[in-house]
Amino acid sequence: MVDLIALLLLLSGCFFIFAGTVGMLRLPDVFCRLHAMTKADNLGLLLICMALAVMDGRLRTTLLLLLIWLLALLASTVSAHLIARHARGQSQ
Amino acid sequence: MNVGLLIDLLLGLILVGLAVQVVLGRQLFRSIVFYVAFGLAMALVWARLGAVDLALADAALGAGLTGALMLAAFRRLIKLDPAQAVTSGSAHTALALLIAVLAAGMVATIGLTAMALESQPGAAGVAVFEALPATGLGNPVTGVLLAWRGFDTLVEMVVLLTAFLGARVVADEGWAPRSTVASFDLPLLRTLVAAIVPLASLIALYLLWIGSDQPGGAFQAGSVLAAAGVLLLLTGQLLPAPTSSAWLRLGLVLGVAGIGLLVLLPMLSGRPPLAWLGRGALLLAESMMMVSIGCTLTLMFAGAPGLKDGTR
Amino acid sequence: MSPTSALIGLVFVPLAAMLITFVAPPRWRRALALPAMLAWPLLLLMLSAEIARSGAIGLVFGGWMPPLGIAWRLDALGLILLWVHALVGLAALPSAWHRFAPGTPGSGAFWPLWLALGSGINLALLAADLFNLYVALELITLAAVALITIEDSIAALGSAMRYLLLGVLGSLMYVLGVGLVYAETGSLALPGPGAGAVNATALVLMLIGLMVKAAIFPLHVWLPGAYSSAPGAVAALLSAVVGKVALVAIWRIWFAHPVPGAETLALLLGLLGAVAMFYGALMAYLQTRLKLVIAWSSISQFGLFLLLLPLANTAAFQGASFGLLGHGLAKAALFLAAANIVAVLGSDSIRHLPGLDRRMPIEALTLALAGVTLIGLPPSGGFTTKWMLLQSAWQQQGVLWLLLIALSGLVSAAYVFRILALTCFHPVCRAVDRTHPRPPLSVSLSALFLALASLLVGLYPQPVLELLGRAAPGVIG
Amino acid sequence: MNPAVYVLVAAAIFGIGLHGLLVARHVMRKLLALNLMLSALFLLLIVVPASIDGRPDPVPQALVLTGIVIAVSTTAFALALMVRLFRRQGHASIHPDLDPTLIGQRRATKRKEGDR
Repeated sequence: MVDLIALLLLLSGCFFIFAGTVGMLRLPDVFCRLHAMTKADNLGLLLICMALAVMDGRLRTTLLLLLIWLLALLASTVSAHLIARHARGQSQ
Repeated sequence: MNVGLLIDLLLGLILVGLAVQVVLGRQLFRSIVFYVAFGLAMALVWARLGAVDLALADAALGAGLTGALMLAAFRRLIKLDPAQAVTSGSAHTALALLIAVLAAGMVATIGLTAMALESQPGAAGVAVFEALPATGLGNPVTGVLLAWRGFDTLVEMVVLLTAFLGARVVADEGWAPRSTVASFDLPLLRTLVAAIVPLASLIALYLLWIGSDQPGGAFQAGSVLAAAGVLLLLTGQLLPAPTSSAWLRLGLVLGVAGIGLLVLLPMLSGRPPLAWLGRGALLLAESMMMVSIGCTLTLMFAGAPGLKDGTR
Repeated sequence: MSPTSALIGLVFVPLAAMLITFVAPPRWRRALALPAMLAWPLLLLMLSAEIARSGAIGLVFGGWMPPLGIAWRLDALGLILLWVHALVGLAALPSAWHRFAPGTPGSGAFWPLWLALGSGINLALLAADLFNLYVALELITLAAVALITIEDSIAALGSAMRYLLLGVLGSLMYVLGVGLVYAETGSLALPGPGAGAVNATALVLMLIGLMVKAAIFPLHVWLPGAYSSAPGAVAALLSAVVGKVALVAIWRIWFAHPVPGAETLALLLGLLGAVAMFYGALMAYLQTRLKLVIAWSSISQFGLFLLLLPLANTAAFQGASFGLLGHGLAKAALFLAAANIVAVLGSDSIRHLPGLDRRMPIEALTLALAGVTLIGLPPSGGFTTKWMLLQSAWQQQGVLWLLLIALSGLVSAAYVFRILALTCFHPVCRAVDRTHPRPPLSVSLSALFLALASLLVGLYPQPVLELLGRAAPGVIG
Repeated sequence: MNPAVYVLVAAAIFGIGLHGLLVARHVMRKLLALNLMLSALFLLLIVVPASIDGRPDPVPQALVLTGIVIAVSTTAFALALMVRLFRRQGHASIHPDLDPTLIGQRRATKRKEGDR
């Protein structure tokens, strides 16, 4: 049962990351790509972290995974923001 | 076909593909970015091989800080002369290709032969596992680095200091790079720094503390500190300064001094140099090394002899 | 003080001085470096007495016997080079003192780097462990490259970069060999486990790496540019000691790892040495700048030292090791004198040499005396080397080697006499348009002192040869 | 885990790096290539020695960790040196005619003397 939930979470996480990557490769300009990357990837990462937490089951691991996700979230927010700003500066 | 082999093959293919991109990429900037990706993939390989210490070190030092240093150097070239910085004529000759292929073949043969020859494990490694319980350490790599082959590590710290001195010799005095990121002056950035820097320090201390028993240690901790330093420099919280204070220089030599004492102190009581002083002494020396590594790498990124507070 | 403490001191005195000079404000650094430079020879005196008594001094870190821990071992071979290092360091001191006075460009970094280099050299000569040797060689390479870049010319920076890149490539090959040795024997100690334990591939890889560091033909490309563009004191130390440290490592590793097929390999390396001897001499003869002549002569002389591998008996070992002494002192003297000549004439182009015997008699004398050692005329240190090598070849009926050694003197004579003819026997005193202030007398005299020393060691070589003879079994088996 | 795969991978990266080192003119590209070769070397050092009771041998791990730190130090210094070289000569390659000892390039030597 636990394995099944973990597998489902893992697969859906992979799907979102895959979608994000396809978006980054196919979308026309920087802003659309950023949109695809950040949104889809953060969700994907969260799902994968949840899958791992379910598989491990310990609270310590769960909290650590949560911390990792939050840090990744912070980093991707700021870097996406900076890239967008830079791109706007370039286009103007 | 088993899953393990599949993962190995996949990781190997990723590594080789990234290496090809690094070498053959048209734009230098792309090559650097691919090199960073290569370093991260390498960290995965280390983890796969069970060498977690190396995974941490390679992700932080090999990929992160080397990449940051390369990008900083690249930016300096661009500032000096945008046209010349990226001109990279190359002489693709059949001869070079032949030599490379032959070398690869040779290395493969050597490696496979050595692996086939070897059946009994290394005597030194077995001795390490035998001697480990007596020291109370849990991480054999830390034991090798700081106790049994501690002298190598001392020299390694001296090499780091020497590289810093060398970088000072060739640096352009009076040319302090301004961070473009800092010029944005975003509230978001300040939030990032406020969150990341204390957390990074905490992670560094944690890595240092568990290094005796689990993967981690002074090098990994020091590079996490250096990463925090790089972040502070990028966001303009720290600024390169034209002169260095004696305190900062003391911080730079602290690591060599720490492990040097580890070597010398036992001699005072008539024991051989580097004789075992206990976990506490090891931890002290390691924390001194961590400070040195963090300071040195941050200063190397800044390309300046000193730092000053950028918030005032 | 026990011999063990003296051994530790050899590495730690310069190291501690490096840290102190680095932390101290730049204007104090020169003065703070001095005590360490002076303490060195005292430690060596003590160690020499001990070596004369017991033959070799060993040290095992932490009491952990290899393969677990690291060991050091000092024998007569290492001692000779340590003495060359100490003497050249002392003789280069006036030049460095003058050039890197507080406030001059590069003076802040020079002193810590100089001490780091010294510490690395001493360590590399003591290490009886393949990986410890590697870290020492890395320290030497980095410090040497950094010291070359203090001379901020395009030639110096470019040569330093080439030296660094090739140096890294060389250490890469070396470490690959070390890794194979570890995989096969499970030990990094030097000398390692006995015959047949190590595969020839590992040995060849380590040798290639060290040959880059020692600039042995055909892996010498970085040497002429690096030596000729470095500051005088640095060039003196580089040419006298740095290359030879790697050469000594080659000897030690070669004889410590007997591999199947070693005879063929030794013959090949000997022939390589012979080619290096003649090619280096030819290039030295063709150069138009004095420093380049001296630099190429190093490549030629290193070819001679490589002949120890095929000859491989006690006489050859004595001769080649003694050669480190004579050649090191002479080379350092030449580079110091050349630096003075550049300081005064503004260039070291050999077109400016005529009339030097009148304008700079001390430097002219230095060139002449050191040249005698390079050629190997009696009674110089160079003669002792050639004589011992000839003896060794004679004992083994090696006609080829006999011929090559005899010829090597001749080809060195060609480039040395070319310089001397221009310096001392040229009828015209070429007027030099630019006149610079003379360097202080102490700088000129220290070069002369080294040249004299290189000559005088040949007058009474017996005690040193005897010491080396006793150390021979420990090195060449 | 299959060590033979990683030996082949290391060999391939070694070759790729060597190729890059040989053909590149830009010093930074040479440095990138050298770093690739170093990574290949480190991989070999870990994979080739046998493991001890299923655990990887700690001695090569310590050696590689030392090697990584030395590689980073060297790279950092080399980058600073490259920037300086670029500033002084206007491009980031080591020119063959920088070598003053090659026969047939006396002219370059003379030109440099004239600059002094």
